[in-house]
Amino acid sequence: MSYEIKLEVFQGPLDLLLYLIKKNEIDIYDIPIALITRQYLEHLDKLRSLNLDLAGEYLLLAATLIHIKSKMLLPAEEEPETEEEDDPRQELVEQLLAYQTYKEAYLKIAQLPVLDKDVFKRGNFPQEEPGRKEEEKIEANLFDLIEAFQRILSSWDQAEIMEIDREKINLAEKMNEILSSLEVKDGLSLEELLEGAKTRRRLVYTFLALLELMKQRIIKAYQNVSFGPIRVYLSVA
Amino acid sequence: MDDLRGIIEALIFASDHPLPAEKIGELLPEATGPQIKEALGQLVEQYRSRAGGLVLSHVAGGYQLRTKEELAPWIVRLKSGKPPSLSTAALETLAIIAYRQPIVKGDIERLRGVDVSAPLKGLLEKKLVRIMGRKDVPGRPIIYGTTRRFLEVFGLKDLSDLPSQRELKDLGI
Amino acid sequence: MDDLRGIIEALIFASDHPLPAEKIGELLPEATGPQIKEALGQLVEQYRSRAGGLVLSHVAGGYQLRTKEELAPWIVRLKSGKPPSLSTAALETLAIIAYRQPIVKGDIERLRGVDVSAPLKGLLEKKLVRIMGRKDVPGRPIIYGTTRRFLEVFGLKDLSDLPSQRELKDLGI
Repeated sequence: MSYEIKLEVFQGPLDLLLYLIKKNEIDIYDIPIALITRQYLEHLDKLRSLNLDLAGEYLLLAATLIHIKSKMLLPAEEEPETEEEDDPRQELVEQLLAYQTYKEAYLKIAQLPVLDKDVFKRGNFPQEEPGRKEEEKIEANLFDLIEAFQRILSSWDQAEIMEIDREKINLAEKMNEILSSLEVKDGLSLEELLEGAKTRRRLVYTFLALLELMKQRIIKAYQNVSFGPIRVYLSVA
Repeated sequence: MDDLRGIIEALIFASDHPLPAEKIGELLPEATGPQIKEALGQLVEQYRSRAGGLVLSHVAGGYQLRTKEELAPWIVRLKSGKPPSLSTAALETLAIIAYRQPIVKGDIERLRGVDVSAPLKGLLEKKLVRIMGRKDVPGRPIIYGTTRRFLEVFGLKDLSDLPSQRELKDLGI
Repeated sequence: MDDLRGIIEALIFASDHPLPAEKIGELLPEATGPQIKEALGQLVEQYRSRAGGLVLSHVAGGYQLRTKEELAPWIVRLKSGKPPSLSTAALETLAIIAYRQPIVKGDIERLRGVDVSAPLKGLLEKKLVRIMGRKDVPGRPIIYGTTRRFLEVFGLKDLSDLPSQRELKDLGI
């Protein structure tokens, strides 16, 4: 059967290209681009004729190959300097070499004995747990935290969910900071609060954070005399 | 089947429960009952005579490797140093506080859909969360936020290190 | 402290994860570092020479008792459920992260030539890969690296124990 190439056999366009280079016993540093491009496109056609969805990456590499081919067809300029010019294949070759190296690394890793498959550790039987110490260490993982958050979001009405974008987190950071300063000092002037904000961005965030805290009625701002300094206090001391 | 004893030892070691001789027989149809019994006897004897830190005991109808009883004081030292992990409830509560701070308890509960008193108390005790003040609205609810220790535990420089919604989407989480 | 070797053996056995020599030192202030090192060496040698079903391996920066690799066919019968397996895509992604860490997602994708969201998520879930922070460049992308668990699962002492690390470095990629 000539159509026995399955897309899932290849780990992407680079993998397919590497396969073609090996099959044709081609020197990776001197790829006959016309031949390889033809074979690559033929493979894509076969895959398509099998009604397999081609990932965009495969088509992108096809475009790259055609581009290189057209560049190589351009007549060479007369000046000898052009000899020094970059080979249009160079970038692709470097990419292929890097990929090949990691493919080998992957094969080496794939050969290592794997825990719970090739080797096993002591069975997980219950053991007595003595009491814990006071200021204990906590085993935590950022991914667990994110995952927990996503779990909640997915169970909640999407309309209710505010976008957690960069800005929102930055704002939370700033609000946290302001409240911390207000804990140690009873009342801060606007100048004091803005002191640390060296960049325009930080200045804006500090303002936004102050407004948000006021809106939420967590802090209050006072001005003793008109045009006097504005001071910020915790709403509930 | 030249190393029956080794195979049985590995099986007992890897098992989550005391392993009965009959179960070993089922796993090793290549060996006869008497062969297995004999190998087990030799193993028990080997562990007894070699004066190491482990014993092969016959408990709960099966065989199990255990640390010697007199070594318990050292094992206790090992186990007491083991860092506890956070429960799902605590982790979810912490995640909401981290991303939505400053936040009041009512809002956390609205998001989680359940009472969060217990996990919140635990997080406060672990110093991952702190009271940041009160909101000047009826009931004057307490507002919560994360601590410096929270950043340390999760290896974050500051809160802006938390992955954003877009980045989470990117990972397909 | 007449039986240092026995105590150390029991500690390693009782520990859920590979036990580092330094940790043993902390647990046994009665013994000196060189004494512990010597006892560990003797234990490793003892397991090697006694031809049982177990080996004492040096993995993930610590010591762990494990079943011998050639006994896997029998242990698999004991363990119900299928053994953990990683897809080729996941393993390729893992290999790139292992050799190139800390690395951002974009760079992994440039090397593999395909999107890595799905395998990356799987690796994070399996705790083989972790978020290490953010790169200090515009956009502050998340950087990834391997975990201690990765070393434990693949039986590596540390990252320098990765196969042909040197060859890859020499290529300067």
